Amino acid sequence: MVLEASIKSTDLSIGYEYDYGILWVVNSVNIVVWRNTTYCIIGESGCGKSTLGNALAGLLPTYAYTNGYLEIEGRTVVRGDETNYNGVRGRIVTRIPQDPSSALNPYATIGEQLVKVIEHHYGVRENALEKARELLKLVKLPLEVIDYYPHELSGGMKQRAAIALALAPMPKVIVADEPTSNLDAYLRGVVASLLKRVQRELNLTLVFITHDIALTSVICDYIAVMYAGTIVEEGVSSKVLHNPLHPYTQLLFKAIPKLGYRETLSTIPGSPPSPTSYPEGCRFRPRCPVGFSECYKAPKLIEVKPQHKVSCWRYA
Amino acid sequence: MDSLALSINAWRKRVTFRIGLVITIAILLAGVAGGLFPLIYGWDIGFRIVSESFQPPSLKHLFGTDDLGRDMFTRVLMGTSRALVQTTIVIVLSLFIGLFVGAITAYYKGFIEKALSYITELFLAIPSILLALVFVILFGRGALTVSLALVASWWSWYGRFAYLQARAIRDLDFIVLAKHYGLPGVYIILRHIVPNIMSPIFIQALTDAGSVVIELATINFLVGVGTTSIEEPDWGLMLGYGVRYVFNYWWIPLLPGLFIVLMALGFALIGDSIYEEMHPQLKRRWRLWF
Amino acid sequence: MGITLNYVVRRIVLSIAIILGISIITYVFIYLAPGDPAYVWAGRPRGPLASEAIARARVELGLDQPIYVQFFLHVLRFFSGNWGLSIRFKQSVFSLVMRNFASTLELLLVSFAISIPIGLFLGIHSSLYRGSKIDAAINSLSIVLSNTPRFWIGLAMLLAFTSLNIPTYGRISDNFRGELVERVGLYLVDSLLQGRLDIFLDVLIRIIPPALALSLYPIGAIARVTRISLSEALQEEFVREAVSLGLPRNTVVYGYALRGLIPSLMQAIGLFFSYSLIDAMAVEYVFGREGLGNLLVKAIPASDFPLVTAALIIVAIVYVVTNTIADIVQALINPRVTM
Amino acid sequence: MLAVSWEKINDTAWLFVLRDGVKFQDGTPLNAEAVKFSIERARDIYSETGRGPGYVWSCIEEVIVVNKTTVLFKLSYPARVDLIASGAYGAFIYSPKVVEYSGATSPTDPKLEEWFNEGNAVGTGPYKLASYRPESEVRLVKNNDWWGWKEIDNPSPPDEVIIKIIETPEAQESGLRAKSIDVATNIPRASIPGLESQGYSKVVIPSYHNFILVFNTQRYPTNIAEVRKAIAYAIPYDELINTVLRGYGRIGSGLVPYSFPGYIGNLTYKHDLSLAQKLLEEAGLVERISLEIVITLGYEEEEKFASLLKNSLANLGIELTITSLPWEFVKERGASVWVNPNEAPHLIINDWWPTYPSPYEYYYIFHKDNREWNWAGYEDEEYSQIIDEAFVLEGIDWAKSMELYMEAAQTIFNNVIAINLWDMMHIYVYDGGRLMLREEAFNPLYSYVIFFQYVEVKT
Amino acid sequence: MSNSTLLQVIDLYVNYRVVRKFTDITSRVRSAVAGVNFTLSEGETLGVVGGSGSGKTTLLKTIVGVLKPSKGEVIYRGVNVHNAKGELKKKIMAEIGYVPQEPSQSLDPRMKISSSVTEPLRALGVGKSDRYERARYILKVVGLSEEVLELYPRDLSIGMLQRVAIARALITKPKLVLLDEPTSSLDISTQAQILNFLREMKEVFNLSYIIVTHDISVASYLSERLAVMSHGTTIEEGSVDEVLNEPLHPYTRVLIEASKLKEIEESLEEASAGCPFINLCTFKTDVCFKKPPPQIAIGMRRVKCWRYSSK
Repeated sequence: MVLEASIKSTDLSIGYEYDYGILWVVNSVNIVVWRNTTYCIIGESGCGKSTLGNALAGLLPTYAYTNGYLEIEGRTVVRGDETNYNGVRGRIVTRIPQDPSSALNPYATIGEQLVKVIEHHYGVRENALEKARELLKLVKLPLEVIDYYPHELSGGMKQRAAIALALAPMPKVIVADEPTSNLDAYLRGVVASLLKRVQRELNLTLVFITHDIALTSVICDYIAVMYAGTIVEEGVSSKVLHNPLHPYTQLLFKAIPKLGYRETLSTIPGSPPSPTSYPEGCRFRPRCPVGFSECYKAPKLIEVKPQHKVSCWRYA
Repeated sequence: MDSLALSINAWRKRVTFRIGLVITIAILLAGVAGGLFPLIYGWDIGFRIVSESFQPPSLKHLFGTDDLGRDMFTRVLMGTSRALVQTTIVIVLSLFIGLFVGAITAYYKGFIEKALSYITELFLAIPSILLALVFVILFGRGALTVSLALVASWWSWYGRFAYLQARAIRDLDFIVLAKHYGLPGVYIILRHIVPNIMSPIFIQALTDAGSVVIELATINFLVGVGTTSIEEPDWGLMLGYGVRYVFNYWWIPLLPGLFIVLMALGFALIGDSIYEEMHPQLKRRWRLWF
Repeated sequence: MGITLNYVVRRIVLSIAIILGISIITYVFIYLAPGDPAYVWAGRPRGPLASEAIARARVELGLDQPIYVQFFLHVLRFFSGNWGLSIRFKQSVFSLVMRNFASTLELLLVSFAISIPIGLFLGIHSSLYRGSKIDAAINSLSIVLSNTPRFWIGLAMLLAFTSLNIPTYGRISDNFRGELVERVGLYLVDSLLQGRLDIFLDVLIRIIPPALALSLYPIGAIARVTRISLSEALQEEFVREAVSLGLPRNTVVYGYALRGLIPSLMQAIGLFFSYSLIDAMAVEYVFGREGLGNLLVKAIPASDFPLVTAALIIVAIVYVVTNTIADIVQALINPRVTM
Repeated sequence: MLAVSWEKINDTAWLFVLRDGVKFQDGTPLNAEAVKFSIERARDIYSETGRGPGYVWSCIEEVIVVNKTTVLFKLSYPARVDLIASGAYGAFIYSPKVVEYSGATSPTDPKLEEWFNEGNAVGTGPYKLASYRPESEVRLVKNNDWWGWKEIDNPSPPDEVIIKIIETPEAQESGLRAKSIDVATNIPRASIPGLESQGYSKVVIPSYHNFILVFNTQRYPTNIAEVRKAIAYAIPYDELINTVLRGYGRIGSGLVPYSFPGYIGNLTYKHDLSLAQKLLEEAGLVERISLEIVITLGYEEEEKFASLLKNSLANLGIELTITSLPWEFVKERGASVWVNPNEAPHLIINDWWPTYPSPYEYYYIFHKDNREWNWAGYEDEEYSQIIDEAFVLEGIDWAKSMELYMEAAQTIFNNVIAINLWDMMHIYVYDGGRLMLREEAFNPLYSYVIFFQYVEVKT
Repeated sequence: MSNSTLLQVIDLYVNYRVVRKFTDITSRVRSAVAGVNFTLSEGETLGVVGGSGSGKTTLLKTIVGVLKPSKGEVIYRGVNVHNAKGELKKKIMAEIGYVPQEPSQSLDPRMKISSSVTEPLRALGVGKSDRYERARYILKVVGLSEEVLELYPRDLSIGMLQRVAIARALITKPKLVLLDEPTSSLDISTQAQILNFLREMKEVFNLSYIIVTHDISVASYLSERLAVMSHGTTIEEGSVDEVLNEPLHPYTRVLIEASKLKEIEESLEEASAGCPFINLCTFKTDVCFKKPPPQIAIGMRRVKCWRYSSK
């Protein structure tokens, strides 16, 4: 299998307009996502992963500022502060929302919403309806859902409907922004499995953004760990999960309670910095148990092992 | 606390706020002047015949003179202080009544909620003119009577607003818990509900001040119940009385209206700017992004 | 459907309760009114037998009964549409008020036919370009519009149109008055039913200036409400979702964001409508149109309290009815809310 | 008009001969029966219910039909039937068939009154009632069968008349300017020069409508005659004419308006502030006093007069509070002098017009028994006796009765119980390019009435 | 199981009314909690695991007394919580602490932390200085500095807010603390901190917890016993080890699989009558389609499944 880049970012930074200037929440991100793979971005809240996801899906709010380059399927969508997603949104990239109950149009039935999207992209109505049924079948929703309003569906069904909607324009890339965070443990597994299956069946590129580290092991091919607006570690999922290199990643993995284990969890001291006060140099430095003087300079993301990059002076 | 910060922000960033503030200060000064006139120049200053009747606006008589030869500008200024006092009464009283009735309505579920919200609806439906007439009959004619009548109808807007706001927060955990601990209703309403619902209502009230001025003027214009006498320099009455001269001496009805517009506009601009500051989605840069 | 019959029934019962409440208040009002209705009813007798006539009128008006009987009769009459006779005009209050209400309603309908599209247009564009100069201009304009006394602008317009010799005064030219057959009471409709375009145009020309003066407030208010709620709606998740699916802008703005706003906008417009009723009364008075406002101005100095209250009850009923309809429709449209 | 001739047979009997060939608008002929019917109905309604203006006919004992065109009025006490018959109220003659039309059972059945109130009428006049909306307009159409058309020789009377009930002066002016009104009855006086310069014409008609300033004689300080007199001297009469009435009015004298039977000249005070000041000092009033005047809402002239008075009294150190109220409230405040004189206003303006052409109409206002209208609280036995006597004498010895009225007028004037401020003049402004109003179109006894048969429409 | 019984929940039902269709004149009754039974001993921790909409939060609110049950009883140390009045009620309120789900909603944004934290004491009628002293003490215990007292909720991070909420529950020296999803709105690192802190508190104050969560790992980390909840009832109950190692109910099995992240082939249609889990189950019999299963005790464990009824 030849790996072709589906998404490529070069020094991508994203900031928001605030009262006193621009607050950069994503800093100099360089990533490459290969076609037909699942790429996970994990991190805690406020680390900028959702902003990055929005940039990929073309949903940055209007008060956002950008810098650097972002290419999706060969189209440059971000160049400096200019963004142009025309023809990319929908046709090439769609996203699966975090909260399907607010992301589905409450005033239209699921069928109407699907048909509207299909019609816009591919025309005629009968085919559109047929296509909508296929999509529902694909996400394992009963066909009568086509006449339901979103509020008549349960949480899990809504998320499936949202997935169907995201698949409707037949995109090449899907950005899933914490699609499981509002679901309970059982449904979380269900939705993740569904996404994985769909990605394989339809040959999609899936960008999966989550804070649920456990989930990544099931569905991801590549993992990027974000901390305070930067990517601190990136690589093939098995390597990152089983042999994390960055101290933050290591500590984070140890902090997850595992079924049946009752030993005291290890914790990361302190709390993540806010974008208004990122520390100098390595942004994990104030919380890092193994930091040293070098850490006052900003580290670079470098490949220390095959297909495994980390941004830490300890591996430089 | 945040309202001051908001105001400062609004002042720094919004031309509308600055314009509104300038207008309001000008109106306030005019009102103070109008209030002081009788003290300085004698009680009959507003009624004194100073010149020929129907003088058009000039430097000597900025707004001209009326049908008896009284200086319109003096009278309009005196009207300003009246309008300011009336508006303050209406806004402050309605705000307090509305806020507390709304909070109580939302807090006590069940019968009290139903009864009070029906009463609020009832007062919303009663035209303020009708209440003004009732009050005039009950308490006699006068500026205060009409202000109170307007309070009697106006509070219901805030009552409903406060009720909707309070209903949105009454099932939040901190209120449910406070109730659960057995804290008295008065405490919960005063310490939890009212502080949490009041700021949007305050802003609304500030914006509404303009509507109050207009409503007062409309009532007085239409039925002239506002004062004990046509002699009183009331804006609405001056307009209502001056209407008959509109074709020949246009300044008599039209110039006092200018002050109504200014006062309404001043409050509205300030209220609106603060509202926009409070709602960041309205103030941030927005371009057509899709 | 997000609405139940139960809700509709409850809402209607509530409206009736409110109207009953209003009838109580108006009763108290008539009862307290000091201008002796019996005296007026008796035709302001002056001769030596005057007091006898007044006593007689008192019996006829039922003023000699105990208050609770009077009150009961009042409520009974109120709901049977028998609102008594006007003291001043000696005619049925109900028909007087209805006849004049049709004129006021016509004015209001025309003014809202003007203001809804303009207000929506301004609001939508203000919201789409918010933060820009267009937005600032539209927003300032709508603040100015909604804070200008309507009757004052009406007065200025009357002055302007009269000096231009454009007939704005009155509801219909007197040449046509005899020819118009009143069916609905709305002259615009009646003239068309009759197939008389010339009458229609005359009525239209006369109604537009006051309707314009009246529409200032709703234009401003609708624009502001639309701007604020559309700005919020455009950031709603499902709108962003529609954008992310690559739907065209018009679909997103009108089909998604605005569609969801229809219920709340309807409710707001209903409020503005009832609020404008008082304005309409003042404006039509300025323009010398028959209607509730003119009726009120004539009834108050004559202490014709049955007429005054009836005219104002109509205002209240319009308020209650518009709001009830708006509430029910909003519950019908919005599948999310279960009432 | 309907009578061709009349004569007084004795003190209690009058004979009227009716015009022949006159028909009501429904086709029934006008005859003695109809006169009997109409007049007795008015009288009966008044005696049965105390309602309506029928009291003018209370002198009638019986109307006797002599023949088809002759009626004999038999009176219970002497009265001027000729004057009464020409009065503005209660002297309407209508077809007896109205009972039938309205479905009433008797002439005094309230159903008939309702029928009239709904806008029905069957009279003899040149114009028929076509539609009746008391709050906005009354429409009349020409009655081609009217008997009088031959006599008045009007080549182009209007075919249709719309009387618009427009109460506010500005609305009238606006209507006039917008050409939707041809004749306006109540234009702001200050607007008249402007309208005239634009080609409108005016007719000024004197009227018997006058404005009487009444003093509360039961409340301090207006219970002091000097104070009342001082106020009378403080009234700025010239300004009243020039600023308020703009020349269209006449300063009143005595109580009875100019040209009304029993008018007396020379009972007028002059504006003299120093005299007023002196009178006040005589009365021992040195401290500043506050007075209240009650006027009727909507009467532009009253409002302005009150303002002038306020200004003038301010020079005397008197603060005048002006209360303007709807008419019903004015009456209530005025009559309250009998209940609680210290709550009643010091000054009040009563506007008065006669229903019946006798000076008694005016002097009776201050009759001691008149608790409805005697707002001065004036209880003078002698005065009351004089006017009652004069009234009885009216039908017997007109000159003698006038002398007594004169005496009564002097009493009122000298004691300053009330001052007739001004007699109203009606100004009709009309579009001279479209209409010609003949002088006969107006009658001072009929305020605001235009006899449209005397209106010529220009083409 | 320790000796003394702290809390007994007996056959608890909580109903609410719903109106579904346009023509519905009267509302229908649905049960959020439908027949919950369990017993909690002193010092013991019960983890209640269930999906969203399973009635966990309602159960907790009913136990603490915020909601009234439609049927059944909650007995705290021999006293029915919902019938207690006056001093007794105050005593029970003081002994049962409650930490709501969203820390951002459980504290009044317009109130200083000091006032929020001392609110339960104010209700108990404790004097002002005592209240503050106690607040300072309890904040120290939960690891926050004294300055926090003078701050407002917006000045604190969400983890700190959760600590404040717990401090408020602890300020009355309770014996039992009810925790509603204590970590679901927290980040992983903060979650670990709070979980460890909760364990610590349990040691320090000898507390009992009832923890409601959808995350079976979180529940198992803190609890001695687990109850699995679905459709308003506890379908399975037992010690942590028993439930995790040998799940009896098919839904429990699925939950455990889900958290071990096996790929799950999902099928979620709700059954009408009978057992709601028919579609998950490989052992279904005819009776499963007809009647909802009864609660069956197997040793110290309880399960709602027809499969075990014959034994």
